[in-house]
Amino acid sequence: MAAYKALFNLVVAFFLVLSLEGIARKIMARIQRRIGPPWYQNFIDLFKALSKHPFSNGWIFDFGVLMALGGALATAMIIPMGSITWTPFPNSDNFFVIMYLFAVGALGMAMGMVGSGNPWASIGVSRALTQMLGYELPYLIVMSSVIFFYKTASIHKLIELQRGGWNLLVMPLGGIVAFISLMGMLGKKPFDIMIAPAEIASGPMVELSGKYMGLLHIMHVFSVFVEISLFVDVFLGGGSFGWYLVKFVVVWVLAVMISSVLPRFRIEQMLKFYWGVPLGLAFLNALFVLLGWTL
Amino acid sequence: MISLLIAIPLLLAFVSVMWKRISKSLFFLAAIVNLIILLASWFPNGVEIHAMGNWKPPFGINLVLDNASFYAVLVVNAFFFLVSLMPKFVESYGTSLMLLMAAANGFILTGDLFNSFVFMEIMTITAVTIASKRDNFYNAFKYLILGGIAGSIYLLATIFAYTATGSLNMAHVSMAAISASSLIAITTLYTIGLGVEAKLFPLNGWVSGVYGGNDLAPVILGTSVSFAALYMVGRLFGTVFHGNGAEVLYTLALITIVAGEVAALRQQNILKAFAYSSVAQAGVVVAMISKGTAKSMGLAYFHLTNDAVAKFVIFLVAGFLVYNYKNLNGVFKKHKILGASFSMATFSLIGFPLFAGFQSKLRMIMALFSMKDFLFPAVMLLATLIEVGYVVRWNVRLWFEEETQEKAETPVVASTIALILAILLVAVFLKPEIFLNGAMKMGNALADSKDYIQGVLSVVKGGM
Amino acid sequence: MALSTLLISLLVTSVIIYFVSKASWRVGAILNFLIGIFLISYVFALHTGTTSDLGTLFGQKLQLTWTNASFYFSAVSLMVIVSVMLFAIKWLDSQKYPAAFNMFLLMMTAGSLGVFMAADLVTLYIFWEIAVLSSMLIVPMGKKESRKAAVIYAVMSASGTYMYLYGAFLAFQRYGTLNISEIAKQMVSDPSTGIKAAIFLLLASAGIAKSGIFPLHTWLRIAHGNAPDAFSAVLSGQLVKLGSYVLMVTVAVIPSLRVFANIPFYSGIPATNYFLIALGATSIIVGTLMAIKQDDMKMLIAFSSVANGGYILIGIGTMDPMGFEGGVLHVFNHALAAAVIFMAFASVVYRTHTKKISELGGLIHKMPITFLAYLFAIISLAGIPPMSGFISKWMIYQALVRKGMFITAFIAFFGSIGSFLYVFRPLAGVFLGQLPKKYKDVKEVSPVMWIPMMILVVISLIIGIWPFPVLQPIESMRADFGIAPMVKISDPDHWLIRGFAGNWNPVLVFNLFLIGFIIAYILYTMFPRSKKVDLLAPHKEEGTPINIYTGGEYIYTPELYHYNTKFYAGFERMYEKHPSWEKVLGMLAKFFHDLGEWVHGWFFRPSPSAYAFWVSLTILIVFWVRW
Amino acid sequence: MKERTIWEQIADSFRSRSIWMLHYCTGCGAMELPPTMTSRFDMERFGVAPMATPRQADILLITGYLNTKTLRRVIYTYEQMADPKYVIGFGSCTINGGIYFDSYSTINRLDYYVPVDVYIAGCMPRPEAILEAFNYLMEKIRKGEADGWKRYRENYEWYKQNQIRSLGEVYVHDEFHE
Repeated sequence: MAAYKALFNLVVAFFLVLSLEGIARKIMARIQRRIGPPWYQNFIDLFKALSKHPFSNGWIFDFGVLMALGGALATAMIIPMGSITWTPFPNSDNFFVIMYLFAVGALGMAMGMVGSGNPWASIGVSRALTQMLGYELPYLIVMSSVIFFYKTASIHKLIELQRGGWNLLVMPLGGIVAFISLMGMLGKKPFDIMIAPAEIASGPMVELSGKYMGLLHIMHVFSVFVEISLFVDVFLGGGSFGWYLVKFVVVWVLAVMISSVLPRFRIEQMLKFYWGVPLGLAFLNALFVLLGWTL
Repeated sequence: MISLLIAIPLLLAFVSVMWKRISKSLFFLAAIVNLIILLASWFPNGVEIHAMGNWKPPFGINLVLDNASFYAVLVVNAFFFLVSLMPKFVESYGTSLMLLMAAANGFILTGDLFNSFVFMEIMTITAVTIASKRDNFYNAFKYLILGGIAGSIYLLATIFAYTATGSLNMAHVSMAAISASSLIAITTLYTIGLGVEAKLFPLNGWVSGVYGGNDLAPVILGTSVSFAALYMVGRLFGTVFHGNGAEVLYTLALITIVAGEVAALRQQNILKAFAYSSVAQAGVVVAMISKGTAKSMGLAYFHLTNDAVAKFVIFLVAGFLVYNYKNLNGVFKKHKILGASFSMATFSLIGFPLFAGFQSKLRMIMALFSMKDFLFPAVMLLATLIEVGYVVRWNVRLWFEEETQEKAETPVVASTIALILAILLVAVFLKPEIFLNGAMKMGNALADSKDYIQGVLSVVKGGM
Repeated sequence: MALSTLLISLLVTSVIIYFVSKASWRVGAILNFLIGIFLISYVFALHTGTTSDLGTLFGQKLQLTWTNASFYFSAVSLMVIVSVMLFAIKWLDSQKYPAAFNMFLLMMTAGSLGVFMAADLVTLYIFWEIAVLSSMLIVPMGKKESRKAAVIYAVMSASGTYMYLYGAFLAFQRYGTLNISEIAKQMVSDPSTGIKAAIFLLLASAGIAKSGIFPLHTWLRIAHGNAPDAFSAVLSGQLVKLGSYVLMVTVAVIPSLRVFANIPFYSGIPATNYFLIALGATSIIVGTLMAIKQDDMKMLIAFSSVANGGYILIGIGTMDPMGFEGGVLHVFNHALAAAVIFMAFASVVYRTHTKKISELGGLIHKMPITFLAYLFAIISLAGIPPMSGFISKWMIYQALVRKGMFITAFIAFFGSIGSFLYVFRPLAGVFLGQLPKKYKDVKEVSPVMWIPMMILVVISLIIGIWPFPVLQPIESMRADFGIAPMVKISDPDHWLIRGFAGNWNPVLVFNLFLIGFIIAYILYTMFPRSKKVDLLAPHKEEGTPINIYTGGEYIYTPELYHYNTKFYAGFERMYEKHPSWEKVLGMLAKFFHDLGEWVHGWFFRPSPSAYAFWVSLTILIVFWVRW
Repeated sequence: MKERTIWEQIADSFRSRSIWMLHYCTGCGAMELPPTMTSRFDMERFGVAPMATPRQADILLITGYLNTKTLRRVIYTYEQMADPKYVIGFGSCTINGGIYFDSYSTINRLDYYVPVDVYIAGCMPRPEAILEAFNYLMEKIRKGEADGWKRYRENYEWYKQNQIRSLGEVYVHDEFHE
């Protein structure tokens, strides 16, 4: 049963996020008063990329891509989708496990891309890792206070414990900080420093062609799924599968709308930003949780 | 029998003036005879008196052999014997060494304050001649002046003691009731008078110059003579004055430890560096003596013995290196045995396990803690920390830096002696009784002034 | 063979090994290795509770006992040491002093084993110093800077050791025994908090100095960075763990929660433990930030050892069942990872003769096995799932979150994410990217050198999937120390590790990763085959540009485009002007030098008249004081 | 022309709907791209998106005149693109050298050196023309007629010869002489 659920996770993640990405492009276009591509544009892009005849920059390049995708797939398989019913592995959906399993993908990607031998890829990876240092810290502090508050790090239990009220409402500061961190995780503007097509030729992806691009796109899809699902599960109370999807879409659309009107940070601006207000709020939130001042 | 310890070297010294060429052999002869005499009268376990000219104490000059002086004389003569094994090293200083030996033995054995002054003066002057080896005249001169000052102050103290008690005999002085104010004057002056030879701060300025000036001086002065001087500290402050004035000694000794170590840290000359280290170790010993109990004194002399053995090796090796190489970097790659013994000796100095220094240092700390003295162990450990710094630095430099010079001829006897002593240090770690028993006996004898008085003056009761 | 016989015969054998190695160092190294193998089998065959007397020293019995803790630490140590011994069989041919290396390595092994077996404080001290002394003599066998490193190592280590010694005798003075468990028992009933805290902190300071915790961490950079390359693996993988052991002894064997129950500071943790935790947290920050900006790859990992020492201390310091197990398990993980990393670096230096990241690059093309070893080791070091490194970090986080220690947790997270940054630097700068032309004839090291690395990697991987063989001894160790003995964390029957906040199943997670990887591989094979871009083309044929996109520019000297200096420039710029603790300690050293200068200048002047002055002054002062 | 398999047909139809463009902005023609991309003309609605690197790009858009220095880069960049790849020559400069046709260093015809799938005539071509060109190219791709990349592979010798004739052989291979 668990295996089917995990597979279902992957299917949902794939179709949901890929279409949402298309929708995001559409939304962005509408905000900029354009028509924009159709919602299924990203499917086309993905399959086109897979159909091309790519270049490979050595075995570590291939291996890195596989590791990245493998890690993202593994993480996506664990993620609960809104309730215990849609939790494939109730015994292992520990938050820290998810976060760190997620890092396998990041490391694989970083390694493969630097393995391509392109200096821009290295710069992009260095930026990506630095950015990780930025957004992860406030996020983890918020998550720690959540775990401390509910005395569990198991995602499906966190969902159950939010019956009384969404975490976003119980600890609004934490919710806000987590959302800001989510923006960084998604690599949306203003936090798309590591991609920065205009500066470093799309950074880590500079040498990716054909199916490598496609596979990493898939990896990105699952990453987005994991990141947003975590936010929905932990802060928006999960809910039945339908509600879960709705919340997922709302979070995504919100993130897209914010990102479409913002310019890009420089790397140290990003760090200073994250280590300023969000981190402060995260600690404040932790203090509130410690003192029991939750809503 | 005991007077031979002084008489033989003295006699042979005069003989050697006439036959300069055989002075080395005469020195060897004196040393070995002395050693045989000592072995013959192994630990008297009581007090043996040799009254000179049959003037019974407290009137005449007498020589006292008890466990304390026996152990001290044994150690001192053992080092003289070791030096006498190296004729090349002795060069033309056989006469001086014999005189020094006589003086040191006399200084230790004498039971008379004035007589001890006389022997100290002889000791200082012969030490100065030894210190002036290799044209080290200025430092020798400095030593002479300081020795002179110290001698006069020592003499002054003796005079005070005499006025206060009407006697010069140590046992008698120890027995007498001295007024508190005189006692302060006497002990203070003795502190200063002995402080120069015992290398107490700030009277130890001569040490680096004399020890650092040639190769013979540190080997013999840093071991035998300083043992004799520190013996006298124990004798005077432990037996004669019953620990009076010990707190001054204690304070000065603690300052000595720190000052010696920090001064050693900055030294670029290996002989001087370890000269300062021996200053610091003397501080440790004096501070330990000033605690005044039998155990503390025994441990102090145990430590001093270990230190003297280690220092003998260190100065022997360092002296050889300094006068054969311009640049000491990596010389031990060419002299592995010398290097190994040097390293072992230095590690013993720090008190690393596997070497003798560990035994004495830990025992001292433990004894101090049981006496509820928390300051001294802290100072000692801090000093050891600084010591680790320079000892490791020297070891690393001498072993591992790139060597630059041609190999000099290895001194076979010296390296054998160094190696044997280094192995002795390991043996002492495994079986501390080798030194510890004697040292503890010495400590007991020094602390037990009643026994001493009885032993010395019993002759009076029986005789007159 | 009794424990004491074993240790003494090891010490004696080490001297024999020296003479054997003088004849042929390779035979000596092989003998060393065989002895190591024997030791491992010996250690696994021992039963806990075995005791043996070493002798008596000043009336105190010196005893060795074999406990669960000694088993664990000895096994981890031997694993590292034996791999290095195997590694050294080939590696030593690049060294100047192979015979002495063999001797001191074995001596150090004996010393460390003795430390783990010691039942009383003085035995511990003796073997501790043996280990320090012998390792201190290996350190200066490296390049020029290593000479200074040895001195700094010795002094720093000694500063901790002597504080320990002071504490040991303070305890002896108060409790009349040196036996660790006796002291622990008596400390519980001792009413004086001040003295207990003093003993506690003084004993801990040896561990602080040795495992590179904050105020005494600076020797790690210098010693690990400059020691002979393979020995750095032992230093960082094994010797530092002596410090962790002492910390564990002070925190856990002396039941700090009960001893200091009257000074709770936060969340039930006593102030003394919290002080240690704060030091650990500081080391994490310092280690991480400094590691990120190092250009010398060995120093980089040395600073990472500082940070990981901090993790271990934090974990143990919480005295939470989860945190304690995490901290102790982290000893294992860090030992293996650091050993592999340093051995990989040793292989790189063996072939390229440099340890500067900025001078290297692209070695993956030449040394793929070394690269893989390094890769898996850093995965473990950064705490990423399939490797064992994650488990311990996970446990430590659980403990921190459970206790509500948010600031410490923050620092732990910072260190963890920071570790991605710094472990990635050598990966990118040394192994990936462009190969400088001068290294085009570099070859992979011989199997003798890569097999030990691979063995350790495989062990780490297996433990990452099935951690129970290591968790069980830790759990029994925890039961020995009486830290919440009812709580069962490892549950091999259900393949679970049970945390306070949710469980996880390492086997499942690994399988998921495997499935993910297989799916990815299937996808990979489904689509058109790729054309290979030869990154080494400029090396193979003169005048071939490298085929990567650089804005249409032709690149013939690709190493110029290898991005490895100031890798995190944007981040590094933020703390460029950081205060340097090394400078502070340097100032302290300078202070003692200057004090020496001052003493020398004032009291040891070359003129006799000055002495006469001092003599008279002393007389006056002494008289004045005594009157 | 060979018959396409069903997979190729599907792939081609995907390719036609998702065109990632690398624009090689050598001349004034680049001026016309911003309006093409942004709200007024919005080329994204056809699935055309700008890319920063040739590895990911499908079409190489050469917007302006080429000379001996830039052509070398164009060829290099083209060769770094993954198959299938297409080239659009933009403006009269790429067709006949434009107003600088008689300069010593100007390249007059692009398709001697790389196979061009679509030319956009004009100086300047308006965004409408560009979009028209995209549409035309899409049509060609869908039908499998945009086979410049195959031609380049098949006639590699010929192209190489042309390139060397115009650019000259490079004797010193380093960063300063290409």
